[in-house]
Amino acid sequence: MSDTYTLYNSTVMDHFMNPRNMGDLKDADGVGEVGAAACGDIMKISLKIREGRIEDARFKTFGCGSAIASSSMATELIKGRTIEEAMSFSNQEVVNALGGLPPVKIHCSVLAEEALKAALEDYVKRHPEAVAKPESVPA
Amino acid sequence: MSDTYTLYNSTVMDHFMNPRNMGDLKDADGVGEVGAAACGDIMKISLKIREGRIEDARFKTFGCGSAIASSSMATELIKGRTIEEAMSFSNQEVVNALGGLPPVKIHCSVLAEEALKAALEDYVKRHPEAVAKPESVPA
Amino acid sequence: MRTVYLDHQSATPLLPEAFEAMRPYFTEYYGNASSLHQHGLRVREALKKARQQQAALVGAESDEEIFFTSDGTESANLAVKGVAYANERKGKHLVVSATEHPSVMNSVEFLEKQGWTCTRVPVNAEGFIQLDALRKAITPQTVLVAVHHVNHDIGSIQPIHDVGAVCAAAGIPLYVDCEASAGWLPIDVRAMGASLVSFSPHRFYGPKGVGVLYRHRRARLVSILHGGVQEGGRRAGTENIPAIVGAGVAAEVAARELSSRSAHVARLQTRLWDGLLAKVPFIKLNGPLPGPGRAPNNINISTEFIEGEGQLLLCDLHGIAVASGSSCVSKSLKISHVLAAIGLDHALAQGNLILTLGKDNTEADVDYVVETFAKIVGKLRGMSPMWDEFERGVIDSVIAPRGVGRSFSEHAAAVSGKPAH
Amino acid sequence: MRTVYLDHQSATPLLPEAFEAMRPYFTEYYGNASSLHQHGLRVREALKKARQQQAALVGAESDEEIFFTSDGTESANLAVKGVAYANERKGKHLVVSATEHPSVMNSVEFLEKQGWTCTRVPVNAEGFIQLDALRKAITPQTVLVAVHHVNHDIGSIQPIHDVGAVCAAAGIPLYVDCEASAGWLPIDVRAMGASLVSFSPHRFYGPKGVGVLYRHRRARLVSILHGGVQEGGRRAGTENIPAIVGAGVAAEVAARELSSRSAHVARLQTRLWDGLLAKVPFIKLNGPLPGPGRAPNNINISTEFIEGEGQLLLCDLHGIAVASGSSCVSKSLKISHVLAAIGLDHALAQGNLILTLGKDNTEADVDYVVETFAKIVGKLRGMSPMWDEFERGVIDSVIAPRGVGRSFSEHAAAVSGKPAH
Ligand SMILES: Cc1ncc(COP(=O)(O)O)c(C=O)c1O
Ligand SMILES: Cc1ncc(COP(=O)(O)O)c(C=O)c1O
Repeated sequence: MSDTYTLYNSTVMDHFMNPRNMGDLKDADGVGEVGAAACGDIMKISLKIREGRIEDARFKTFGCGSAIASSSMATELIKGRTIEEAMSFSNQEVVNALGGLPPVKIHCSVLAEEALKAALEDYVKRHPEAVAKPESVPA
Repeated sequence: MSDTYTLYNSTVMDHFMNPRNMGDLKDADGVGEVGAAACGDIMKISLKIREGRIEDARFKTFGCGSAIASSSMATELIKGRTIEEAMSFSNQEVVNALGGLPPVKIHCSVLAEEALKAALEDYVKRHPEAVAKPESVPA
Repeated sequence: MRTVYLDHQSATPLLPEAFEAMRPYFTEYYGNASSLHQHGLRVREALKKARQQQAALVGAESDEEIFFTSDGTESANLAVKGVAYANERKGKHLVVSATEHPSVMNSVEFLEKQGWTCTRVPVNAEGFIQLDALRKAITPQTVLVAVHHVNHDIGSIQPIHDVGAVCAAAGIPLYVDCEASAGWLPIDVRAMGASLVSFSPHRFYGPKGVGVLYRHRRARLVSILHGGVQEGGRRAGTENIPAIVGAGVAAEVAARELSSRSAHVARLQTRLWDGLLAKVPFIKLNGPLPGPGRAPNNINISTEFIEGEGQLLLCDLHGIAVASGSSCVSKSLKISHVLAAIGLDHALAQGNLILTLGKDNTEADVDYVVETFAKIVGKLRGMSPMWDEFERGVIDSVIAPRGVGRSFSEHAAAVSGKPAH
Repeated sequence: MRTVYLDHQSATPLLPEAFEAMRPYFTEYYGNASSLHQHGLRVREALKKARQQQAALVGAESDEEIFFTSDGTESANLAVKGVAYANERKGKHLVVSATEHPSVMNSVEFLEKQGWTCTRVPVNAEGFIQLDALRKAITPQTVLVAVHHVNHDIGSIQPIHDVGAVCAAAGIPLYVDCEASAGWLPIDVRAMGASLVSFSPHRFYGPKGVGVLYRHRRARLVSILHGGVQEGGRRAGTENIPAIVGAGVAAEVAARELSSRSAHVARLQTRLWDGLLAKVPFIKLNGPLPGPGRAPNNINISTEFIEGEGQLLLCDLHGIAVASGSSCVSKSLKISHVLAAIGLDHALAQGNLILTLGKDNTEADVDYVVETFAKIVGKLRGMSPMWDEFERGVIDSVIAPRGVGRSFSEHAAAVSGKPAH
């Protein structure tokens, strides 16, 4: 890629060409599929959760290069996080980790955040006890 | 002028660069000076008339290349003509003899016609007998 | 890696002979055509010759009917607005086909804000204008009909002589945007019955920086860029002489080589579509089949279950340059209005790719593209939740429905909470 | 025969290094900047660099404030109409100086037909805008003030910082046409307080086919050529990449050499005017004296009793390329509105000649011009009835009146039966 011109920066291109965690998880604990009304992209994230922590994550994406890269990066970032941590995950993390996205493509990172949240919600629906928060400290 | 580009054709350029009959006539029999309101050009034609015929003509012109060429050509054309013939002189003769003028410069030839007519009028004013037309045939 | 340029609708390389013709006009014959001295007069002659070359390409009666602008967009703006403003007192209604280029569509929208009205005449599924609807669209207030010759996205060749006949019968000037046809299809402005015709030499190996507008000497047209009296007072601004000279050469060469170039790309076009159809399941050709109804250099496909930008980027990484009408590719996040106008399913519009051939493409290029594209589709489908869901019978194919599962659009609406269109 | 090019306001030769930079973009890097593949992405980088080069020349904060158009005329049209349309709801009044270039004047006239009103602020006899009149011209409906930096005909450098202060105090965006100054005088858009600045690299050894518009990021501006979303949606149409690249190089070189180029032409300017004044009786310099009030490259003279086109043609036949603001030179048969605005006598306006110096002119050039011009004047005066009438005391001189005879204008009116103005 030395003298190749790319639409996105090298991190984004790398995640587009060599996506991490691409695929589905057999027996996923939570699955979220969301679509962007604006552009028509669709993203699906599957989670494996053990002891309140995201053990594994996979994605599948119908969308542009930055949508694929965003979902790849999002699954990388959230692996190992607790559900609580993951619940406050923001698209800005994806953008930062990717080293930036073109303004018109920021919504791809939002879609990744939404897919993750949808997967978490799915998990919580199936495991309401997971968010009982017995140890939460009063604010 | 071989590989020189010119604004006007070679006849016009020749008459502009080497004007014929430039100057004034001492003891002219008729002098006409006219101005073009449109562009501000001024043209003066002096005539020497003997026995009802234009024996000599001179011009002076304040104006563009085609105005100078038009007056040069007009004086050439009218030498030797009778007053009657000269009275029906038209700018089109100048245009034709010059091999054409740009559309926006046609008025220069009109100015030449007007200068000639003014000179003839001046002559007639001084010599009313010249147009008594004793030999004119009834129409 | 093989590199295959298949985006000739976006740009073409300059002909070497056009470049050579331009060269002296940069540093040596640099005069301004408005100047009355040597430097100006010399380039005036060049300008006249260049006008004659464009006139010859499109069958104009006289070089005085040719006006130079800066590009196809400006020519389209000048045609639409210049005729509208010139005929303002006569009426303020325009008629355009629904699949005109944005330079026409957005000019019309601008005029709508200024009090004009416009009827957009629909096209059928292959992109051909509906002549009955055109006839009905014309009113006593109509001052211009704009119908392009060839569609830039899907290659449909409009029945322009019929359109011309309709306009002639109604006595309305016709403007034909020939940007996607000039240099590739024969154009005869008089046979078309066109009052205005625009095109851009950079689409047929001429330089960027110049557009052409033909105007029949009786068509009323006023300037839209105001200033000096260049171009007979219809286009102010210092003429881009080198580009105009190069464009003249490109027009001359295009006229000479038109039929061989067209035959060449037509052969490749068929090979390309046949190859893709054989190698890639669930693929659709948008626009008419290769043949008399379609420009010989354009292939527009929709590949189901995957999105266009990803296809484009992977093609590029394999040395293949293509375009796409997908919403992800456009800065406005909207799919090409042409694909919408032919009623293409949104899912298919998303998976859109535009491949435009040129004189230097070869059969080996085409074969490489077919082979590579099949692999790219495999890779992207492997990543696509839609392909997986199609395989699991959750959603159905639009191109070859099996009667199992809901439609992509229904599915997309369900997961996004909003309709995908 | 010596050839001396003294028409740098009309055109300049392209810098060889700019040409070299452009060369690969014709045949090799021919991509369209809108394309998402290699060919497009490569030229995007070139485009960005070219924007930075223009931004640096005029002190713009960011390359995103630089827009490329096709020439200075289009930039002026975009500035005037683009701001007017963008602020239509706020008000429909414009203020311009009386000596703006036709690209501004005629844009304003077009808007007047569409319901805008405009105040033309007078200039004094040297061509400087009258600041009091400017202040008074601004109304609550005013949405734009347009004052050029340097006048193209007579070289007056406007008190642009004062103009900027007036506009800033009133809160009205200021558009400064810098076509006649860019590359020759330092420009700092921020110090000027300008919201918009236009110029054309072909005036400082860049290529034709590209104009520049600087827009402060907070200034409202809408597109006037509609179509695609090029140039941030403010100028549709395929970018003229080779010209934009060459213009970038020209801007960089101009920035580097600005002070030496200016000092060089300023020396020649003084030599030229001093020489003419010494050798040619009844000659007048129009505009300010060489010095801080006048662009260093411009000499504008009126030679009494003879007309401009003849002077220009004879100069050309002696290898000297010049321009003229005489009515015989303009296609409209009108004298330059600038000469009218400074109140120049019609007779002097007729005898007008514009000489603009460039970096490659030499002292020997200037001396040749002075000597040759004196001869030309002699020849034309020999042909002029006015010179003769002046010598005979029938008419008087405007430049150096002797108190004998009527004025040229009175005389012209008498012989033409109509006033000469
Ligand atoms: C049909 C059509 N018209 C107009 C245009 C605009 O032309 P340009 O890109 O030269 O501004 C295009 C450009 O692709 C086009 O395809
Ligand atoms: C002051 C000024 N503004 C605008 C223009 C128009 O620029 P262009 O010739 O690049 O269209 C000119 C041209 O000479 C000019 O002198």
